[in-house]
Amino acid sequence: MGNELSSRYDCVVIGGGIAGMETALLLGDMGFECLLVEKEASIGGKMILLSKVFPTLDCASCIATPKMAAVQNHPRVTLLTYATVESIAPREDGRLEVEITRRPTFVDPSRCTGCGQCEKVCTVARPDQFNQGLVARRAIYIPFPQAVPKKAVIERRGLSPCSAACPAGLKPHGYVALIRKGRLERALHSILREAPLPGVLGRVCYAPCETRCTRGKKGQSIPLRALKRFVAENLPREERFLPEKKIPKKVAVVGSGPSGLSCAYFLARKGLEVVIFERDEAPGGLLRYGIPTWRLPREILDQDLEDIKALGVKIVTGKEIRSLRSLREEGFEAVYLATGSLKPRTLGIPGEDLPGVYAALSFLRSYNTGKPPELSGKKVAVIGGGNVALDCARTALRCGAGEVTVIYRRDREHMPAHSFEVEEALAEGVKFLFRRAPLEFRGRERLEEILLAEVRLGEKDETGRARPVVDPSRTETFRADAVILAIGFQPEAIFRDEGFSYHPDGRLKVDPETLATNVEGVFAGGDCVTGPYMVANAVGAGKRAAYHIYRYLTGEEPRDIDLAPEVGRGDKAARVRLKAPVAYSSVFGENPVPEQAIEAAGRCLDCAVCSSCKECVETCPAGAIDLNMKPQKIRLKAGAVLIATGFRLFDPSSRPLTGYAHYPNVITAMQMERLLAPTRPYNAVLRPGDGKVPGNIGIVLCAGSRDQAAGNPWCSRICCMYSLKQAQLILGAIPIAEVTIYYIDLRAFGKGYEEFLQQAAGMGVHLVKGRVARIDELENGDLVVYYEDMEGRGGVRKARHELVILAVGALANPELRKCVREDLQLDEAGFFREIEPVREPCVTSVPGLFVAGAASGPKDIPDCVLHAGAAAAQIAAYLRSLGSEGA
Amino acid sequence: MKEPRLGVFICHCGGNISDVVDVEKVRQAVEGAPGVKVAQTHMFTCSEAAQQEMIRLIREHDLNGLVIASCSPRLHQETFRQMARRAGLNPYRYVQVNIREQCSWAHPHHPGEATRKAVALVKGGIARALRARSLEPIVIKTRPEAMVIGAGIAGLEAALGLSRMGIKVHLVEKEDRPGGLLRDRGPIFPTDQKGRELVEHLWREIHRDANIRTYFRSHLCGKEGVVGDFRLKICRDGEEKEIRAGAIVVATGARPHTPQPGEWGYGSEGVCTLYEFLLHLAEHPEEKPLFYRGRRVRRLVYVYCVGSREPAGEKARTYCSRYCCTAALYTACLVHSRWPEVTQVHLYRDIRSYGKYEKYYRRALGYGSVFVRYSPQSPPEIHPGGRLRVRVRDLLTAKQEIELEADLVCLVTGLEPVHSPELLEHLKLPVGKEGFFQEVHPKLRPVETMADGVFICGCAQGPRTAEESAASGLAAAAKVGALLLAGEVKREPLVAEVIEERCDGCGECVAACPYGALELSGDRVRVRESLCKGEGACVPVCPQEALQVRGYEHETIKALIDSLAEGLADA
Amino acid sequence: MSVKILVFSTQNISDPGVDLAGSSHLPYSPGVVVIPVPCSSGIDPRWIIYALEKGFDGVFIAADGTDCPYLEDCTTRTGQVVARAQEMAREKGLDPRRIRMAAICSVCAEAFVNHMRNFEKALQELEHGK
Amino acid sequence: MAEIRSRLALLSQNLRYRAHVFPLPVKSLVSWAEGLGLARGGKTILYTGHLYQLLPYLRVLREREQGFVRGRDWLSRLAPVLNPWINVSRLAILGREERRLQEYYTGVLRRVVKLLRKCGVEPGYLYEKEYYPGTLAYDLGLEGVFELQARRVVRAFREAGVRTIITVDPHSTALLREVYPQLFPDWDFEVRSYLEILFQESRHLSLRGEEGVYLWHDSCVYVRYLRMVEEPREILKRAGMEIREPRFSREITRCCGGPAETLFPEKAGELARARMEELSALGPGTVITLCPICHFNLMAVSGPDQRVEDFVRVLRLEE
Amino acid sequence: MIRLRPEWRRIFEARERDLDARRCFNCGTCTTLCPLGLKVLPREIFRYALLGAEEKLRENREAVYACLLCRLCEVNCPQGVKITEVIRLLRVYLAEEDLEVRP
Repeated sequence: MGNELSSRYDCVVIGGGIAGMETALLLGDMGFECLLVEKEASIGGKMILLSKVFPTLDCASCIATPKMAAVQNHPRVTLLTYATVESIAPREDGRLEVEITRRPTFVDPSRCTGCGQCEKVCTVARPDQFNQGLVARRAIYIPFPQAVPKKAVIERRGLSPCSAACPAGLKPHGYVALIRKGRLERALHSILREAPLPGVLGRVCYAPCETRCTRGKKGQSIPLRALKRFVAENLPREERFLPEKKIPKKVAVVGSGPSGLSCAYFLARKGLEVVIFERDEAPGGLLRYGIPTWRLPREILDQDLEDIKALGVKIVTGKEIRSLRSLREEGFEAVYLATGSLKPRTLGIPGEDLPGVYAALSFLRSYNTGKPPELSGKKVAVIGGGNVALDCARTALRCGAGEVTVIYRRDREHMPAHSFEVEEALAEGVKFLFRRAPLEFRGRERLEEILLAEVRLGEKDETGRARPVVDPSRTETFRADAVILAIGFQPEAIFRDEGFSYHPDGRLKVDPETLATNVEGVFAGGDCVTGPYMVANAVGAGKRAAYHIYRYLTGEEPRDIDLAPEVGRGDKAARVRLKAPVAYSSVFGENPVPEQAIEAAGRCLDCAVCSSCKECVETCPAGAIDLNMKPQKIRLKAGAVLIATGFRLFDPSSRPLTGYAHYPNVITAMQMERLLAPTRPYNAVLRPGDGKVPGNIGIVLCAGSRDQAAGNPWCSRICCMYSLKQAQLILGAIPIAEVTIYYIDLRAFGKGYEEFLQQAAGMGVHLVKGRVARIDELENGDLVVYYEDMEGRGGVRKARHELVILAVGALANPELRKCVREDLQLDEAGFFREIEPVREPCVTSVPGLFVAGAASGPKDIPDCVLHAGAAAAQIAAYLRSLGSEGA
Repeated sequence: MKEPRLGVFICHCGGNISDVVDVEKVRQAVEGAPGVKVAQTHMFTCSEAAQQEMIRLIREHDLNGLVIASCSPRLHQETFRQMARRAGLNPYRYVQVNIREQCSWAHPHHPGEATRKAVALVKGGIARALRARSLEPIVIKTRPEAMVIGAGIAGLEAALGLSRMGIKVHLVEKEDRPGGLLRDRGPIFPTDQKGRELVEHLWREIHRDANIRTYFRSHLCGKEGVVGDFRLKICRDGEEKEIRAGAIVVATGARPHTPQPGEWGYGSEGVCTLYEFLLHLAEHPEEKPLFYRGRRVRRLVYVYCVGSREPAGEKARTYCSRYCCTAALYTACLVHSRWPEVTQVHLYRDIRSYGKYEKYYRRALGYGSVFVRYSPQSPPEIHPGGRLRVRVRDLLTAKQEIELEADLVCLVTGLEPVHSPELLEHLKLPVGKEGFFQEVHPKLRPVETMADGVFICGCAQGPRTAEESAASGLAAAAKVGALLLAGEVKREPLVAEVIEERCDGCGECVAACPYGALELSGDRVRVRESLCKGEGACVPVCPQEALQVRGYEHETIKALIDSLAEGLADA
Repeated sequence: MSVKILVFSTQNISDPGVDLAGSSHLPYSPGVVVIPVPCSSGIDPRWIIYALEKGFDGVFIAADGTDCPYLEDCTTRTGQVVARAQEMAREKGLDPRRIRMAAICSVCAEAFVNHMRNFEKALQELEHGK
Repeated sequence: MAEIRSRLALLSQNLRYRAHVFPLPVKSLVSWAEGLGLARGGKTILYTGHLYQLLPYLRVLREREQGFVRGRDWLSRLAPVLNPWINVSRLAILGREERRLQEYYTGVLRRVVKLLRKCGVEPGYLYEKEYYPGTLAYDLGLEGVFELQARRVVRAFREAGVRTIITVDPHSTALLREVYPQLFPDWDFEVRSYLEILFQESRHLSLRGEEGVYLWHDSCVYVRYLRMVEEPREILKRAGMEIREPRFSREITRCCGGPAETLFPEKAGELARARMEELSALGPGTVITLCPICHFNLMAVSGPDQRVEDFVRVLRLEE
Repeated sequence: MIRLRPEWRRIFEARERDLDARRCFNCGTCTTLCPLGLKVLPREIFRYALLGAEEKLRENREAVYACLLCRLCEVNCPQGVKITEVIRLLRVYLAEEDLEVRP
């Protein structure tokens, strides 16, 4: 098999079923270069699904697999699987232009050895198409043991909304899937692989993932944050991501807040030497000094810091970096600035310097360092409407304040704080005063009262919110012993002389993709770039910076650092306003037991199928998994195109009288094929409802064919025969079985077919003339079929069966038609029309386009093979008329 | 033979093998074994890097044999053969040893024994590699020329198809005109084109085609040579003519069954077969009202399955002829469109208008044909006379007996094989139970026969409709094309060979070969390599161990057994 | 010490079945080793006897059966091979029950493993019966 | 045998000579509209098709027959002979049950008008000029009288200047849509079911349903003749009501037995009971019907604690 | 014994109507689904009409009138026979016969 695609082929064969394979092999043998395009992950078509095939009862796999291998090994046949033909257009030179999309399999086929280890660790189960949904397979899977090519593929629909939403690049779907399987250690591992500080995030993250959770749209979302917290706080941190090799390059990180820690964490994992410089006496930055301890216990922060220190990161505390030159002199080749955004904004009104007026961060800092101001019994006001204001209010309550009022200039719905935070504050007894703005803080020695003005909401500003208009004529005084100002922060521009570019509000300007500043070798991220924002964003920015710093220093792309869509870029536009997720941790309490966590995780819908848990990535011995694989467009020139796209099976769920899809023991014939095949999902023929071996089986012919009411008045041609075959195989597999076939006409028309029918009758298969019009279920799962007993006593008769097989018909599969710009005609049943089926078999209405096998009408395997042979002759003749001589 | 210099490579398969089998131990066990020059392990032998490395080693050490112990040969034998070729080593000197599917994965709980087995298997591989010979594919020169026997629809299509592919065609027909069963026919399904016109159309095209020569009133009377270059004789009016061709397509068709006089009223006035009726209609397309041999036809009764689907018994025609239901329905539609006043009644068993042909059933129903289902246990009774009376039990109204009068009873008979003793004699074509020519395998090789280079198509192989005959004619043409177009056929050289010194010419093997690939020449047996398929059916019958298949020589297999037995015994 | 069984399998039909047993992780005894040949009708009874003489406890022919791509009468021919081998075994004083045959198709993994287990058991019994 | 013949003759005579199914005073057919202030005629009219009005009288007949089981043959033999001369209407005096029924159906029709008005449609009405559409005659193959009746109906439409006909029951809708146009080459009326109007407008109405569990019974004619499956469901959904459906629902709904009422009343009862059983197997709840015949038949076999309600009776319009 | 008279149904054609039942391919769906559960309804009735077995049709008059016209069979008929219309036609035929007695 040639792996390299060429830009021109003599013939492109679409469809790797028996007809497509046969034609491709024949043309290849004649010397023509063929490309076989298959939309599934393996060739083999419908035939490979079958058990044995009539009338010789030989094994379908034994016939199909050598053909499949021949296709793969043929020197002039190139195989392209998991690929969809997008368009076929005629060219001026008489040839055809074919456009194909190769869908990403997320597994590098040149590395995959088909060993199947990935399947064992995969966390997501899906119905197995190969087994017609009778059993499950994994999100990563090898289609079936005889697959050609025998390579794994991942069923993946982008990134799950939760994972796409995480600014830190965590994969909630991934760790949920692991928790669901009870693999809690692996869940923690998966979290730690994507971001540090799981304990911190488990406590303080605002969980944008939960807001996006698909489950939440249909009720309560998965408690993603609580699950993370559960594994972060309950499992030992034994596993570390120690670097495989050391890289002798030094990086300085300025600031030990979440962003700096995250950057250091990832760089150290890559083997770089990292030193964090922190001006405070303990590391953690905002986490330690800004977030109240009641929200984030310090043991949790310290445990998270251990993860980083264990990687060899050095944290120098009590040292403020004032110039970058010294760092360069110390041999640091790159610097990450993560200095935060801590400078409080002021109101600029009289009395701001009165004792009793506190800035939010210094208030929180004093609380967090165990030296809170004396507030007991006092009346406290908090100015501001953000999350920090609420933190201050609730902290004030914890300092013993008698009454705490949050004063905000707009209405509740305009508050920048998350609504669930407001609710929690309300629940704790915080009071709110809306549409008021302070004009003056008054008091003799210390604050006694605040002069408030009423605020009117004016026109909407550029952010879409009503502009507050202070009305100084309507004032009131508000008695207060203390006031905490929580009206915002901005970064301190600390390196004014180093040539950095700043935004007017003091934020550093960086490249949003790489987080590089305009100074060579210096990167920046977190609040100093974005202004005050969520911890997760800061962590994400650190991760992004680490990625680019590594690339900057080594010239390599670090494949193991995954910058998922939302991972914190520097641009402010990326901000999202969060709505409260429905299930904000309410599903289970503070300290769940593992069973509760597993159950909660079990509600996940696997909306992107693959959970991105990356267990396969870590397990694959060949390193073949590539989750970044992209679709690939292929354009090529073809002398001829063969349509061998086969047929579709009728879906009986559209016929309610059959009971299919409602009664588990009504199955399709294809499901029966799987139950009978040697590669069957169970080691016996069992009915799906209760796993019982069915003793009395009914086969209902013409389910979805010869039925105008079902939209298909045509005969599907194969069903009579495959049903007779299944009847015989069933009698072989279940010696005590009784099999009844209900028919309108028994169409055993081919060579040896009538004899096959007689053989079945001789074996004791009951043949009943009469179409089953209705199937009912009994309480024990047995089924009752109703038919008119026209050849017996007349009238309606009921018969009871333990399993009913619907011999579903073959429908046209005209999908490809839309790819052809020329007029490609279909016949009345929707199959591709042969214009002159007697004189010129396989020739369609479009020059250069041929059809073979069941794509031109239902056919059994021998007829497909013959038809495919005819197509090869026609194509060879056509190519010769174009001037292609083949070999 | 040069001193053996083997390279042995053992694959970890990233743990798939090495988690169970101690690969290093295997390597050590074979390192330094006689003939082994290089023994290495690789994480993934199939990876491009490992292949480059092996190619380098093959060249550097001038290796003349290669053993790779990895996965199933079905996955990578071809990969490594090609790698060997790239490295300048004859691919048949490469031996694949399967220590994944048949060792590490099969014995995950017995690492020790699995390792021992792996050693045994690798040693077996070495034993085979030591005895492997450089082989080249068997090349059979082919001439781009073919004979098509029979000028019915299948033969005509095959001839045209072959010619359009650039193959010269000799079209041989025993009658004096082309067309077979379609020759004198009116409209046929599914195209509604007249059979006669279709044949004329194809014939004009063939006549214009300088690449096709036709021989009428001729039949095959001799065949010599092998596939790719047969020397064939055809006979015309007692004259013989030799034609050379690389392949033969047999498209001799079938003929409509005719009942014995008296059977089903046949022979009486007003009773005919469908084929006779169709010929009549083609001759008198415009006549109004409808007459058949002087009888005014107002009521027309078709009786289906006459001489078909008979209960098993000697000479019983048990088979279904596939085309007749649709043909009768199509005829009913035809009659209705020309003579709508005619009432048509069909006595049938199962209407087998399969697939898209269902439309003719629907049409016939819509045109007012009445259908009565009868059981073979009580077939319709046809009472001849001025007005024919037909009595039948109608299964569809709970077996009530009904009687009707008819002006014409049309017996819908099937097709039966044409007996062609000359073909059987010269081509040695196998014949199936019903007397039609037998393909090798209905799905894998539907137009091939056990006789190499001889292909079958059309109704000669079994009853079928015109479009199916045409498609099978072209399918045969495609197979011939695949055989002849390249100018040569390359075959795996792993075929039988005779160890001359052992052969005593007893000839037992000649009879055992199903392909006629063995012949006695003097007191020795000779293998006609172009005919041999290498399956080895001859091997066990030779009392002298004089026959063997390359790659599976007696000595090789025994050496292999030795290595395996020893390997397993080394506990 | 496990029983040593030599299996002759066929490249197109039964060897894939044996492979499938492995890739489906259906374990069988490591005393089973396989020699693939093109077709089971081409197995020489003398090889079978040779293997028994060289120390294999049993020889199993995984025949093509009706799926044989070469011969319609493959089963009959293979049957003859086995019968001849059993006869030869008898002549040499070997127990003909040490030779077995069954059709194994390309997906008969379970069947193959069952055959191996049963054969192994039978051979062990023969051993004890000695 | 004779029974079928005599009944056909009876129906035929009534329609031929009286233009009605039963010999009833006109008042009994139009009194439901009293006080609604519906205009006489007009471009858009409400056409009741008389089904709701006739059903209470049908009940009388049935009760009578059951009372005179023995005399039935005698009566039915005699009836066609006497019918042309004797006005049987005296037999049709309503009892208490029938009066209650009549009130109920009057309520249904009045609510339809109310709903239509909410939808912005102000229909006219033909009062005594409204004729029975002839459904029964058509179905039973009495083509002559059916045509006669149909001509009366259409003449009345034309005389009143009607363009759009709003129907309230599926049988009349189907007949006017499927059969009338074949009979009258110049047929150019628009036939709309009140359900279609309601479906179209309900988006803008604040509908509300009564709380409760509802068991759904589709009318054969709506789903299989008129293919009206989703419209009524959608209306209920918008009213915030949830329904339970038996397996035989939508396109495969089962007949209530109603059509057998005329000739085989025992059969009708049997089928109605079977259907009712299927519905009550869904659990306790109120059965909703869309067709007066379904309502009439299912109600007749419902137990004392089973409610069977016409579709419009469970809908509430917020005022 | 039924004497086949398929031409009988031409009386319908004389009325410029098709006896649509001729498309029936005898699967029995209609009979099976019929809520009335009568042995002959509708397929066998149709069959008598198609075969021209007029006396059989008359014998089964009651079945012809029993049909509910509910169309459960019709929407499930694989051949798309307009079953209710056929029943109605048969009623027209029978009614005319009946009512002719009393002009």
